[in-house]
Amino acid sequence: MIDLLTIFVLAVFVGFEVVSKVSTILHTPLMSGANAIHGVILVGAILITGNAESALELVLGLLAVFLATVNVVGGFVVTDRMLEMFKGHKR
Amino acid sequence: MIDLLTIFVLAVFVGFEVVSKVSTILHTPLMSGANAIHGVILVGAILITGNAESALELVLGLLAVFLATVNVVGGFVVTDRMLEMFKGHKR
Amino acid sequence: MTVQLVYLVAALCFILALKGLSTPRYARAGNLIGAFGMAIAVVTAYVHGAVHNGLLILVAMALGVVVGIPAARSVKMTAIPQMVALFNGVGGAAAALVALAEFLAVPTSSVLFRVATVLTVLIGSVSFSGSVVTFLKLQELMTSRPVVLPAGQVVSVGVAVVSVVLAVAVSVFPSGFLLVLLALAGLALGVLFVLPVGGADVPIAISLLNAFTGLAVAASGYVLANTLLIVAGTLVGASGTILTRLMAQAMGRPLTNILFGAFTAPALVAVAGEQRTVRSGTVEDVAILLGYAHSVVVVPGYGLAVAQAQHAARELVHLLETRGVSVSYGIHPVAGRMPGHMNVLLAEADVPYEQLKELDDINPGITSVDVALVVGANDVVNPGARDEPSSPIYGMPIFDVDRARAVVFMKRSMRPGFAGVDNTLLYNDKTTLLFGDAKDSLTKLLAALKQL
Amino acid sequence: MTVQLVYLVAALCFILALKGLSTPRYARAGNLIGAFGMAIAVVTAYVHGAVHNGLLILVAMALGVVVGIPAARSVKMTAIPQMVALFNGVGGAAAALVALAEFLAVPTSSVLFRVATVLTVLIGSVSFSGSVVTFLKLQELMTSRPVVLPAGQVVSVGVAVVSVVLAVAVSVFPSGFLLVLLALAGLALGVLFVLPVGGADVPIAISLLNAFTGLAVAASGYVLANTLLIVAGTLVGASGTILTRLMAQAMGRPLTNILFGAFTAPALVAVAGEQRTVRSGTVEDVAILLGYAHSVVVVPGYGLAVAQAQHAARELVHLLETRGVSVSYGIHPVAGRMPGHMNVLLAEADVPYEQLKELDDINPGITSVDVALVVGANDVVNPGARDEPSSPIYGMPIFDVDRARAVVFMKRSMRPGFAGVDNTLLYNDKTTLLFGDAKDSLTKLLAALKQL
Amino acid sequence: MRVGTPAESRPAERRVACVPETVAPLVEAGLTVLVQEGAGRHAHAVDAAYRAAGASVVPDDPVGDVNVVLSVQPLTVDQARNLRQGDITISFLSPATEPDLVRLYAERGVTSFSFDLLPRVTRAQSMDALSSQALVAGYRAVLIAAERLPRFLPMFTTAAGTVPPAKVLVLGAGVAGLQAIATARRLGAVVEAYDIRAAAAEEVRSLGARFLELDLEKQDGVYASAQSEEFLERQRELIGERVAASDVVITTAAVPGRRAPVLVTTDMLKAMTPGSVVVDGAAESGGNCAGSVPGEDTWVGEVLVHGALNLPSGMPVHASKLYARNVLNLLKPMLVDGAVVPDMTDEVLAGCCVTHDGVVRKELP
Amino acid sequence: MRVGTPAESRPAERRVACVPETVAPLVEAGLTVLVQEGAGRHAHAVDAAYRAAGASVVPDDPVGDVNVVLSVQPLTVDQARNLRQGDITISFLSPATEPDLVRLYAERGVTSFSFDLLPRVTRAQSMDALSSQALVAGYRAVLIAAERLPRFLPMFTTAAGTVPPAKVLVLGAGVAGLQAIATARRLGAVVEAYDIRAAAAEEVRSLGARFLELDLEKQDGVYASAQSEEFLERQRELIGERVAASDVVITTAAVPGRRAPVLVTTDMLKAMTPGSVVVDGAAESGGNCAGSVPGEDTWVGEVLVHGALNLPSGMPVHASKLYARNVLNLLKPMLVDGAVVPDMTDEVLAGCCVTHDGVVRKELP
Ligand SMILES: NC(=O)c1ccc[n+]([C@@H]2O[C@H](COP(=O)([O-])OP(=O)(O)OC[C@H]3O[C@@H](n4cnc5c(N)ncnc54)[C@H](OP(=O)(O)O)[C@@H]3O)[C@@H](O)[C@H]2O)c1
Ligand SMILES: NC(=O)c1ccc[n+]([C@@H]2O[C@H](COP(=O)([O-])OP(=O)(O)OC[C@H]3O[C@@H](n4cnc5c(N)ncnc54)[C@H](OP(=O)(O)O)[C@@H]3O)[C@@H](O)[C@H]2O)c1
Ligand SMILES: NC(=O)c1ccc[n+]([C@@H]2O[C@H](COP(=O)([O-])OP(=O)(O)OC[C@H]3O[C@@H](n4cnc5c(N)ncnc54)[C@H](O)[C@@H]3O)[C@@H](O)[C@H]2O)c1
Ligand SMILES: NC(=O)c1ccc[n+]([C@@H]2O[C@H](COP(=O)([O-])OP(=O)(O)OC[C@H]3O[C@@H](n4cnc5c(N)ncnc54)[C@H](O)[C@@H]3O)[C@@H](O)[C@H]2O)c1
Repeated sequence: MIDLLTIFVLAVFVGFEVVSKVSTILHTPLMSGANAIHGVILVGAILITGNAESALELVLGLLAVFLATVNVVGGFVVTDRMLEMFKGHKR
Repeated sequence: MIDLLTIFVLAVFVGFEVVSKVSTILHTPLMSGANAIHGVILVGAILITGNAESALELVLGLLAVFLATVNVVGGFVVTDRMLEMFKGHKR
Repeated sequence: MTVQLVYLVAALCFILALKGLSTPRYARAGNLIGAFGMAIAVVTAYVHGAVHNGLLILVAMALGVVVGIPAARSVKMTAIPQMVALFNGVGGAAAALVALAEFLAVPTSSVLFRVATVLTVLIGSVSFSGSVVTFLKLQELMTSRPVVLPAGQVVSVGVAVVSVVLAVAVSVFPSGFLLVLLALAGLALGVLFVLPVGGADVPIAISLLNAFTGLAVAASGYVLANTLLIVAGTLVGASGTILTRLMAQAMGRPLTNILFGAFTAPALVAVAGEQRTVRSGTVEDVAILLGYAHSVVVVPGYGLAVAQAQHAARELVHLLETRGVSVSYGIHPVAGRMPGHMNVLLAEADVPYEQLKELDDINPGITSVDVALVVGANDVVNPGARDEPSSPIYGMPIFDVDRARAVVFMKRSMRPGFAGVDNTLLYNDKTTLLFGDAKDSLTKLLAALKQL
Repeated sequence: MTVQLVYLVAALCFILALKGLSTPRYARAGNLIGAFGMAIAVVTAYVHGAVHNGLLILVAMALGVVVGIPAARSVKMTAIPQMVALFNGVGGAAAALVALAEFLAVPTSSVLFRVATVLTVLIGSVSFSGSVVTFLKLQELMTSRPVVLPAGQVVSVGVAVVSVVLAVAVSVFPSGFLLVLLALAGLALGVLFVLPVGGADVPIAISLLNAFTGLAVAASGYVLANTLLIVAGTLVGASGTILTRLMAQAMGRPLTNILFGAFTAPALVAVAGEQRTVRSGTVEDVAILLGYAHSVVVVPGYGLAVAQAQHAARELVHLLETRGVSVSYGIHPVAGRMPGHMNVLLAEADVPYEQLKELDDINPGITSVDVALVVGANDVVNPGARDEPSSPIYGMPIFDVDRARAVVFMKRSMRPGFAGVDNTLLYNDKTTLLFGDAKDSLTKLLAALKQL
Repeated sequence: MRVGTPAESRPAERRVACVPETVAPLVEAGLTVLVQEGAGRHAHAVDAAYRAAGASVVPDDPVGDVNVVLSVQPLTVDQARNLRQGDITISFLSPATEPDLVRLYAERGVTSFSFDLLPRVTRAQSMDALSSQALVAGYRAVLIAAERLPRFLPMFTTAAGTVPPAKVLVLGAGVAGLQAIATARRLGAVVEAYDIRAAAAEEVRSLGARFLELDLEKQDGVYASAQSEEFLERQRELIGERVAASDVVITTAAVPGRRAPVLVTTDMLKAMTPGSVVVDGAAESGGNCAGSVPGEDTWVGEVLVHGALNLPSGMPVHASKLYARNVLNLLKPMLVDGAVVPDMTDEVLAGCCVTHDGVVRKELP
Repeated sequence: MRVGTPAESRPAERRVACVPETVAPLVEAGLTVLVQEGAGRHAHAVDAAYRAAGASVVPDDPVGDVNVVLSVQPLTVDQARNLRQGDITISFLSPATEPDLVRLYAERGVTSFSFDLLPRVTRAQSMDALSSQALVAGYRAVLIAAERLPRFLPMFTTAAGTVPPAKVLVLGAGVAGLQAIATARRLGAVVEAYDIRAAAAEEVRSLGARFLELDLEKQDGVYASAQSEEFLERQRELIGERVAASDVVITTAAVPGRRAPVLVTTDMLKAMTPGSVVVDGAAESGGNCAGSVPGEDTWVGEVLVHGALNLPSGMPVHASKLYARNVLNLLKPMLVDGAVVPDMTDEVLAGCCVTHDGVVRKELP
């Protein structure tokens, strides 16, 4: 428990620090990238569904898997498109 | 075990990030401050000594306590003195 | 153990992804690393955790891919923010569903577990419904104006209180029904939270909801005792919070205005009717506007002289040129207070004569100028001189900077220029005001540009 | 649980401490927060963990305080680096002792545990002996020159191999005797590591040893299964590593030179004898030199004109002035290639006449000038004109910048000036060369100064 | 309709009211343009160039032959006698100094416009010949001073010692004064300036010069109004010390329609460093400096006083070019179908119209 | 020993070899200093100031009365006749143009030093009167051109249209040429320059001007050496087009001891814009520009050619101050116990010594 808390605290710091110097121009891509990352709930959804015992659980789990997948693939693809735009700019 | 590893990895990141933008002028104080912090081995030394069973352990532990204390108090005090010097600079 | 190690590697990938995404140079690589981390995590989870229902899961994932990729591919560049909002929303929903399902599976575990569940469900639902509303707003399926309901504040506070009560209740007495009620309350809260947020602030709200989803995922990590979810969710939560603050700062908006959008009416939103509003930007905004422009025209005026900012202007132009921006100076015949005032100053700063352009050089191509940077000029860019026969300065030729793609105005206040005439350009949508002494502003701008 | 929470808070304090210490504004507060965190951690450890020997521990700690505080208080500012080295060394020793003691107490635990123990002991001893040697060097109790032992490389490699073998051995067959041997090998390794490091590089070596100690502490955290030690040790290890790299960069030294000091001879060390060496610095070095000076004299010459660096020079001076540095220009009667060359240029850059000083204004007070910044001048600061009757320029009055506290030379190469005469000032100990076009260098310097 | 430009006949006038560049637009507008032979001589505008631009070059004075006369200086009384009812003249013309000419214009029903009276509103800036010529005057005043000064203006540090920068004092910071400040600064002098208008302080500083703050009331408005003799006395007292400390003094103080205020007295001149130079830009309207004679260098002790006489005329090419553009810009709104038809309800034209339809529209002394 | 300064008697010379500031150090060194009444008149150095500095002001020419004579121009033959064995003179003195005077000096056993021959070594820079006076000449050349040009030098964007910056071409970028470049740039002109010395290109650019790269060999060394007529012909061909494109040409090309090369021909002048101005800084040594007459303004078609005559003399206060310092710096190493004793083994003194002990030490024509 305390280890998880420690992990949480450290992750908060890493999250803060990593992002704190971002240039304004990257705000939106960064937001979108982070958005894709929280799609990791897909892992949770798979685990839940993989162990579902009732039908309700299964339905909820499958819905979660579907939604999380949309989040993940959509998120990474959109972010990449945005960044392509940047690459296109001269210099 | 894996939690400790996670903690380790996250701590590495925090350590990297927190320091990565330091201005040259603070190199020495930062080094000295970090030096004081690793004096936290004092905690370990106390725990060991507090549970020492053999005389050898006790001697080693007490020596460790002594040395770690020097590290801690000396480290923080020296750092503070250095920073005072900075404060003294006009502007 | 191996599974855990893979998760750890995935978490590492996510950290590196965020790190990459914060520097222009590595942004793309960062995104790819993130995707890689996600891939190995998902595969591992599937291989190791999909004990039952493996096929169904695959189908659900395939469906997700089929929906997600084309949506992300086909969306217009301008519609990306609402797309991000939508993806964020479904992520939140997924988190809430996961917690709900787990709760149904193991309803009678410890209080801590239930607290985590409650948090996941609540935050997940807020995030979902809030995101959907922002999507509707940005897609203009509903008004993008702030919607202030009658008694909106009272309702919001009410729903918030209900949510808290429900949350505490579920934590103490595990009950599926209450949990569903809580989810509904969360959905309402999300809607109420976003409704009063107006046009320009919506992206900030999205960012905040994004951070919320991160927290929901982290909480679900506790529910499932899964370190990866905890780390990744926390990362997103923390970085999203910081990012939200940065975005609010960059737009010059106090974050509280947005956070408590439901309770306080936003401060600077364009209100229809009489009172005209101006948009004042930050030095960073302007730096980006300039730094990523292709062509810039600098229009100096008397304020440049008063501020003795000629050297600073020259440096700025020089820096922009080294970035590949094409820049020229628009020298108006009566800029300043004596004939040739600008010439004298710019010659002193050693600006090459070739960069000095006149009305006839600039105006014909002005519509393809990305940014017109007006440095302490006023009358010489006042569209009233062109459009309003009643204006005392009607008939003076001006630089038509109102026809450029964007205008940045550097002056100290809203005071008019020599002619004492109000300048409608200050209230134009395209215009960003940078208040302060021109030399100060230019110096700061220079520093900001170097950071880009 | 409460104990763990306190440790978590302490860890948090340490993170904040490092964060604070990296910005001038919060550095002091950071240090205090660190001390606070340490205090609560130690008190908790004592209350909770000093089951036996409480009094003895108190006495040992009291002794530590009695030794540590006066030492830290009384040390001269100039001797601080060696003091830090010493504190670092005792920290390393403490870590090694803790691991040793724990090993003696529980010799037969898992391999992982033994690996951690071995690492703690090895790194701790290296750190201890290495720190002691750096202390001796800086305190000039031994030569501060790099000491290259005959066959030093072979010996170093040998000891390193022995250490690795011992480490593996102890990990596999727990043996107190072997562990002590390992500690001895570590001590030898530390000495061998630091001996070949020369004068200017010693601080970098200290920083690296500091990071080592951090790692030793982290490893001891595994040994004791104590999260606080892991977190704090890792923090110091990681930040120390980065810091070491930054320091090496700031001094323009490749880190490998220092890391493998035992194996490669350092590159730029002043060798006694015939060949004269020059010291070329980085823009950052010079920025610090200037930024923290009280008085600076800028001596421009023909190179300023060639580079057309007059505007850049003016900006630099302006920036220094806003930092509170008092700056003037030393205008030599024959600087440049025509009478009044510097006047023309500096007037163009709008340098106020009052800042232009002549030989008689500067030379009498030159010894109290902190930095003389020579921008593309050469003959006009050549001490040969004053000191060497055989020199073709003997008899020309010069700026006696060799008598200033420090000299920074900006030029592109080692080529002489108009008179074609070599300039001994370039080889002076006080002189830092900044090679490159004067305008480039000044622009970079400006950027670096703004970072300070 | 016919537009004509005579060769200037008043003394010391080397400018011309119409240059080849401004002929073309008039011809395009359907007017016939006549230019007297050699009118552009000093301005290096040769007859051939006028012809190339579409003008007819005529051997004699075209006045009387044309409907609109463009000139720099006011016409002579002789020329005016040749004008007919409805003819238009455009030139500088100060009613206060030319009352007879003005009366003659009115008698003959001539419509006369004077640049001296052009309202200084935003729209009229492109017609503002006072400004364009003052620009030239301010620039030339400094060149004249620098040429006569036995010292350097800029600072030089040389092997033979250091020469300090010259100190230049500019009194009156209108258009000419500001340009003088800018030019002196360009040449490296240390410049300070004074004006009684409140807005001048910021304007002076906006050129990087020092504004001399005197303990005197300031005036608002575009033009200075006449000052009382006590005021001027106080001003002279306060200025004295700064004049003595200067190597060059350039005066351009003026009050429209009045004698220029005397700001520099003989005593002040005597207190200046030997070899100093004063350029009195207001010499023609009475002089800001005691003893200045228009067009002449006068030694007062060891100080040289140059009385300016028609400074813009000393740089005829560009002065003419700017003036001719001002003329063209004034004419433009009057051009209607190949004719010149002034709209007397236009505030700008009304403001600078001296006589129209037999009426003298401004006060005469 | 006695040191004396006569009033300059050659025409067009307004400088003086000794100013009150340089009297004091000589008096302190134990010398008696005599200055002829009114010698500093043009340089605004009044007799009283000389007296205050410790000099005796004498009504008549002190030559013959003193051991050391300081002057700007070479003495006249009449003055030289009054000199005695061992007397010392310091002045400009070109053996090539004054062979008679030099022979007379030698006959009378006079030791004469000439600034024209001073070696240009580092140590001698503070004595280098050629440099100090060329500084003045370059500055004045631009002022003279600007004063005569009927156009602006700087660019102006005004309500009456835009005036482009003037184009200035400087030929010969020695000390005077470089200063001319700097001054013209200060006034806002667009400047380009040419010189045959290889080092000049960088020097010109170091002043922010454009260097005209011509397809001609470059020369090394401090001074230019004489060029063949073919070379000059090629040079003129290449330069022609740039001259035509310029509003102002300033020439300062010289080869020590030779006639100045002719760089600008009448044809080139005719191709220039009407109203352009050429200042020929080398007019006295034959002229870089065809048809220039020292001290006169000549019109060649519509182009004005000013032949410079003793440019430094036009700014006597500072020119004298710098010259007098050069003189003092040359004297300083000779001062031994209140006497002036030149050490002929000193390379600088030996280099600029024309006659000594009855011997003419330089070639005469
Ligand atoms: N060129 C001539 O010959 C001449 C002669 C006389 C009059 N005029 C008239 O002057 C006007 C010239 O137009 P313009 O656009 O150059 O000037 P302007 O219309 O007078 O506007 C100047 C602007 O600069 C701002 N400003 C003043 N000091 C500043 C500082 N230190 N930093 C930043 N901004 C500063 C002022 O706004 P804040 O106060 O809000 O900062 C003001 O709005 C025209 O109306 C023209 O007719 C021209
Ligand atoms: N003032 C006069 O009237 C006059 C006239 C003629 C001769 N001189 C002589 O000129 C000399 C003047 O002394 P000084 O100290 O000014 O000049 P200097 O001795 O000629 O030295 C100039 C230095 O600037 C450096 N430099 C050249 N271009 C540069 C660039 N773009 N960026 C950075 N550095 C650059 C050169 O070194 P790198 O090549 O290594 O960069 C050179 O060592 C004296 O010897 C004087 O006697 C003076
Ligand atoms: N259209 C426009 O907006 C426009 C165009 C050009 C000029 N102007 C304005 O016109 C005004 C002056 O123009 P001008 O140069 O023709 O003026 P001017 O020639 O009439 O007078 C010159 C200056 O002398 C000053 N002066 C008068 N008495 C003085 C005294 N006793 N001491 C010191 N100074 C004294 C005046 O204040 C004025 O600045 C300025 O305010 C200028 O900004 C306006
Ligand atoms: N002590 C010193 O170190 C010192 C001091 C002052 C000057 N100098 C050097 O003396 C040199 C010139 O001095 P100066 O001004 O007395 O020279 P100068 O008066 O003899 O000649 C002026 C210039 O004319 C140039 N010239 C000759 N023929 C030309 C041609 N056909 N076309 C174009 N240009 C031509 C010469 O190269 C020279 O630069 C420079 O190299 C300068 O650096 C050295």
